[in-house]
Amino acid sequence: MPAPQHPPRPQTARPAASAASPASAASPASKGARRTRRPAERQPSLDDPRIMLDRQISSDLYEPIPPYPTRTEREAEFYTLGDGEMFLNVGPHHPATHGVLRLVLKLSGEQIVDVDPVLGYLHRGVEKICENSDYYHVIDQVDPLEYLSSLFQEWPAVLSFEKLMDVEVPRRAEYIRVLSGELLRISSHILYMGFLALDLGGLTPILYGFIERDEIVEMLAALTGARMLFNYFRIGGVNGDLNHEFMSRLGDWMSRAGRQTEANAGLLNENEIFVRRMRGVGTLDRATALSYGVTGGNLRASGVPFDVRRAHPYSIYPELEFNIPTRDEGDSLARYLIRVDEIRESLKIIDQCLHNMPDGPVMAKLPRLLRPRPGRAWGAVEGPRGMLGVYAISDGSDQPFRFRIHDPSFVNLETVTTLLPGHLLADTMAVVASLDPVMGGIDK
Amino acid sequence: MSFATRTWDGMSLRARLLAILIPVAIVAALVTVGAILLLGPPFLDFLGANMPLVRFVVAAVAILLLTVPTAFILIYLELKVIARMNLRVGPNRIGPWGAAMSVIHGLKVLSKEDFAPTGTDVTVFTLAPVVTYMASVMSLLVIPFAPGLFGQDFNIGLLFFFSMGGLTVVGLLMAGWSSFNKYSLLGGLRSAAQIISYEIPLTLSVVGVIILAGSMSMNRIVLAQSGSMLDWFVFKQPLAALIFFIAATAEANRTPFDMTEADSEIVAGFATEYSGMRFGFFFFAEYVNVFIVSALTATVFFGGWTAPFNWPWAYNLNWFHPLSFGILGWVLIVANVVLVGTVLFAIAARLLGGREWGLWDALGLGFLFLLVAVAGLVGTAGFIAFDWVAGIVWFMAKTYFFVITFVWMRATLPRVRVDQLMGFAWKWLLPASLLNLFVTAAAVILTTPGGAR
Amino acid sequence: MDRSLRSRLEARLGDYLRAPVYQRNDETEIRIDPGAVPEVLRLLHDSVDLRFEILADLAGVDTGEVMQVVYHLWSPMSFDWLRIVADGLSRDDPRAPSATFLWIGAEWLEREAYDMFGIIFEGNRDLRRIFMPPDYTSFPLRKDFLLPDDAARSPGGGVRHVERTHAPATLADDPKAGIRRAPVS
Amino acid sequence: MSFVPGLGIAKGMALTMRRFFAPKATIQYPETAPDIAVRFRGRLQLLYDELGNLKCETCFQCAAACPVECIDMGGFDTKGRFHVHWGAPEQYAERREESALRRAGRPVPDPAYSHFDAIDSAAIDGILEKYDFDQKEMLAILESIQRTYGYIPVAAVKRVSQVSGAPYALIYGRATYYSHLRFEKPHHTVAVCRCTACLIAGASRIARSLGGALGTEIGRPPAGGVALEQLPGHIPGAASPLVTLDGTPQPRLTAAAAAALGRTLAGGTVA
Repeated sequence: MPAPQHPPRPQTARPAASAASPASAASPASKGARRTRRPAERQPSLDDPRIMLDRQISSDLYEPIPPYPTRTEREAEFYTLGDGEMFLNVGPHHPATHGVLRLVLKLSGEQIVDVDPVLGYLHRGVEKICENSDYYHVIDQVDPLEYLSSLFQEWPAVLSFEKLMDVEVPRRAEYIRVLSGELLRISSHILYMGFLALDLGGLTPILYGFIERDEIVEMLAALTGARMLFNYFRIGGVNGDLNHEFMSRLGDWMSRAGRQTEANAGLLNENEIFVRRMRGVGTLDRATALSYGVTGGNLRASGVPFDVRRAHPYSIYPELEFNIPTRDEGDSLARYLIRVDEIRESLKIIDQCLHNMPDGPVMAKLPRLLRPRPGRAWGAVEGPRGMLGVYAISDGSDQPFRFRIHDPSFVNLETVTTLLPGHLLADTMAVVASLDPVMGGIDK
Repeated sequence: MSFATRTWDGMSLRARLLAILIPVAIVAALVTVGAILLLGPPFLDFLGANMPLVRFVVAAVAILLLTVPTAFILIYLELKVIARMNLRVGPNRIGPWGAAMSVIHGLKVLSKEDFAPTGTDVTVFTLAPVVTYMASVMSLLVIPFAPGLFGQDFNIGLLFFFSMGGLTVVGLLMAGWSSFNKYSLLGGLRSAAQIISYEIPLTLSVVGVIILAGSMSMNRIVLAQSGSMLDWFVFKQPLAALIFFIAATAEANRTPFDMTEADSEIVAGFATEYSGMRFGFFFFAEYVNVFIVSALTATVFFGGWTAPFNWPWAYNLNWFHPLSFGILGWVLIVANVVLVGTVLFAIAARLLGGREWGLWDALGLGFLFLLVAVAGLVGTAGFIAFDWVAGIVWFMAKTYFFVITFVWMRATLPRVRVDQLMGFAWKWLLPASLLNLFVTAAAVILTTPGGAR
Repeated sequence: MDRSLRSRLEARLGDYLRAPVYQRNDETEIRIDPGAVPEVLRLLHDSVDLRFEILADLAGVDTGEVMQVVYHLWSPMSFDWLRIVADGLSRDDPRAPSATFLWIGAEWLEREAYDMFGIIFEGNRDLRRIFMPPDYTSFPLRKDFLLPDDAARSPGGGVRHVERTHAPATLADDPKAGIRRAPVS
Repeated sequence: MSFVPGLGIAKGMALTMRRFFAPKATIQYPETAPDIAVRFRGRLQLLYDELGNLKCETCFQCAAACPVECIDMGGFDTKGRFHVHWGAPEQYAERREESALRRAGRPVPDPAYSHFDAIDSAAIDGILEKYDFDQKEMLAILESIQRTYGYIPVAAVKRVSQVSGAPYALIYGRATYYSHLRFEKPHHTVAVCRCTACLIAGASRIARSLGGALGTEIGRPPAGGVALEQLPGHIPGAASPLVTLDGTPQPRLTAAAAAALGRTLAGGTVA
């Protein structure tokens, strides 16, 4: 089969300035035809911050929010103001948007009429980078995506690569993966409770949360060597075996974990102001949740008991017995209570992992240069925020041909467009915090 | 180059300073002496003539000077208490136990540039903090700190207080509207709605007390509660006290109701565009508000400067004639006390502290303990002798108790939503305060003999 | 490997399948024409014995010669993941019917596929760029994407060695030409 | 939610007041050092083996692989020369204003000092232009640099990495890989033209004798400071067995005369 003869590049509408290069972009792509092109002189793009400075500050300082003509009907419908309505930019630099999320709210008074989330402020092109890096490097690239629980982002990548390479993971490695994963799930949920309370105005829960999380993260640092971006899972196992320091810290933490979490949760569960702010706010009914493809705690709060650990068991979850907390109200309070129950479940899982942890190797035998068979594989895992999926296509080389990452917060955040209209400005914080979006995973 | 410039260039900085300051000091001294000699007597007559005006001016100046340290103390108190409740330690690096933290805050805010961003209409923008700060400071004028010690005893004291409370709303609205920022606009409008709708239950709840005390003058109210703890109005008007406390939290924009500066929703509310000393004024105004509201709660419901129990036996320090020792005597006493005290305390420190205290450290520590001991001694003597000292102590104790409760609520409670805030005020507090008013009035009419006519 | 799922799929979608049902590990893959996407999804979602009600993922794929849209579905009736590959979209003007009629959540997934590959989904109400700045012209994840074209125009353009102006234009003379790559079907 | 409205809030307040008196979680950092796990990989430090010599051998793998190009290092290479290679950042030398360096706490290079001798880079730009700044032609570029300068000066490699944008580590790796590329300036360069005319006239015999005299061959690193090279092209109008010494063509050389020339050049060491 001759090397794929590449058809000429589609004529993308490029501003005239950069077409000054001698060889036009659509030159016949004969092999070896060298493109001698000078870098096109810089034509300032609308995104360039310097544009704002030299543009003369006109008398009518107010400028419509999208500085370009609207392109789709939804955009046109959103960016036309009714009487008494105004646009309010919540983000990307705002105390309560988890990371760099920008919500353009159309407000009439304090009532939200419509929401248009704008994403991309944290887009690093991880999928493109992964296509140019080998299989070890990809695991490293995937960590900063869902930075609050990066082990869960490594897990689907490793699962899909193991399916591509048909690798058998030793049982001890599976147990260690579940153990460290569940620990990280607890720390992520604790932070969730803290941020939720912070967005509603409470100062103390976030600090109790960080104290608790710090203990867990120190423990994982003893095991994996890192506090946040672990790079600990490998294709066919994990990087290092359990060591004494990790076990002692874990034992000491487990002894008072239950009591600590109950006290912290108690501060919020019965607090009338907190409950009044959360009950009945941002109600996501079962049908809408399913049609949005929402997964994780937000879906289970709307009455659908879908948890990848039970719905599509992977690793050793079939052998562990734990139940899936489900509620039917589907409002922010239900989402919060689901997370509190999940912490209790995870504690049970960690107990079981510790009790029947098998011996044996922690890493399968693999050649140093990983070249999986050409083919496709999909690995999915239940993260703290929902189902994390990776769709890897390999072309037989040591670099993935296509590395697609599905992040639960991406679709969870999408429900904001139906949940918010009708509520007040203050509810934006309650609803967004209860959905628990992590912008790293959303913007990839 | 004349002789002067040559020497001037040659002089060091310190020398130059002296060369300037000494003549200025001499001239100033001469002028003051001349003024006292020439203008003295007519000035004193003038003062004598219109004493109330002088009293008002002195009181206003005293209060202005009082608020800044109070705000500092409150800021430091809040930092430490909230930190302690968050299982943190709070500021402990600047000054002993972080005490200079709020002073540093003040200096930092002073040194920051306060500019008016484009689009704001500058006059209203600059005046807003002045109005807010002035309003909250002026309401201190009315509060009786001690039996003789109060700014101005209007007979409409409480009314003056609430009108000043209303004035802060004008300041917040001016700030919100003029800073050309949607968040500030929302913050300003929220503050207007909140304070107005909580002003009514606040005032109504106090009317019960006014009926009982028979007058609106704060002094009279406190005197009405003199005697033991049982005479305090909080026991006569429990519902009014509760309503007053809740409405007061909303008045001071404190935690469950801090909608105007809800940092997680509308960034910093009305104060988003402010920086530098303008923001400093808002910041201080908030803490002075907390102090005033707790002072008012203490005065109206918890008997201001009255002691919770009346001392059964009379006591006074008439047997002590301080002047009999004369100046020389006093000098000797002070010298001895200082020397002996420091040495004693140093030895004590060395004995208890063990090895780590060197000689000089021990002496320093000894002197510190001596100061504390003397202050305590003099304080108790004053407490026993002068009723206004006792009054201040009790007043400050009760006020700071309420300040700590406000800080405690800020550490624990989340924020209420705006519509819940409004609903609570109109649907719950207002009817409750009306009911309380009705019951009190009925009780007064029934109990006073022949009062029904 | 869910044998019964294969039989049920062949029974329900017999004439839509372009290739035999491919099953490996715990995934089942079927290939259909882009045109048939609405009927196939409707059938999979509504028929009683299939009931694929959760859209796990919607991804664009550029295989060098042809564009594909890949749907991953989950159903309570089968323990396999179902992968539907809508194959054969042309590279110059990739068009595919939108899945928003069944799953509203597909709107953003399709916006991302459009933003990254330029695949136009008919029926998506809000098909605009989701990650890239609005005035970005080319599509980053396409195999023939040349970063300098756009990096040169961006404020920080041409800085990183990945963005050097003289990167190869064609897939053939890839700087890592030495790597043996099998064609991806 | 208990039925008494204020109870939940009261319980919360009670908890905070209890925590007011509880022991605090703050670690006073400078006074008490945090206990970092043994396996903690966050420490950026050079590792030493038990004998105390450095494990890192400046192979620049990490500098080349770092996605954000934040690794810069320097080290001694096998020939004992200290090369301060800044790895990726060096290629944007022209963007490294002094203020950025000073802010980053890095030593600001004093333009006067250059730990490698400066060269005029006009020739290099010409060479790069000819090869169209292309990474894959790096070997040809390096060879042409060696032809023009007689050796590959470090400044030249920096210039190439700066202009073409290829990572310095890559160029340095390739330069040291090939034996015929050399970093030191040879005292003399003897170039033998091996075009067909000269070969007929006996150029290969001359080359062999010269090689024997100098102890090296064409394409081998120079021994004793005299480099034996192949002339790229026949200088038009010169005699057929063309041998140039440092660029100047020698009169009609026979094998024996060439051997004598070689010996004299090598300072008699070879004999």
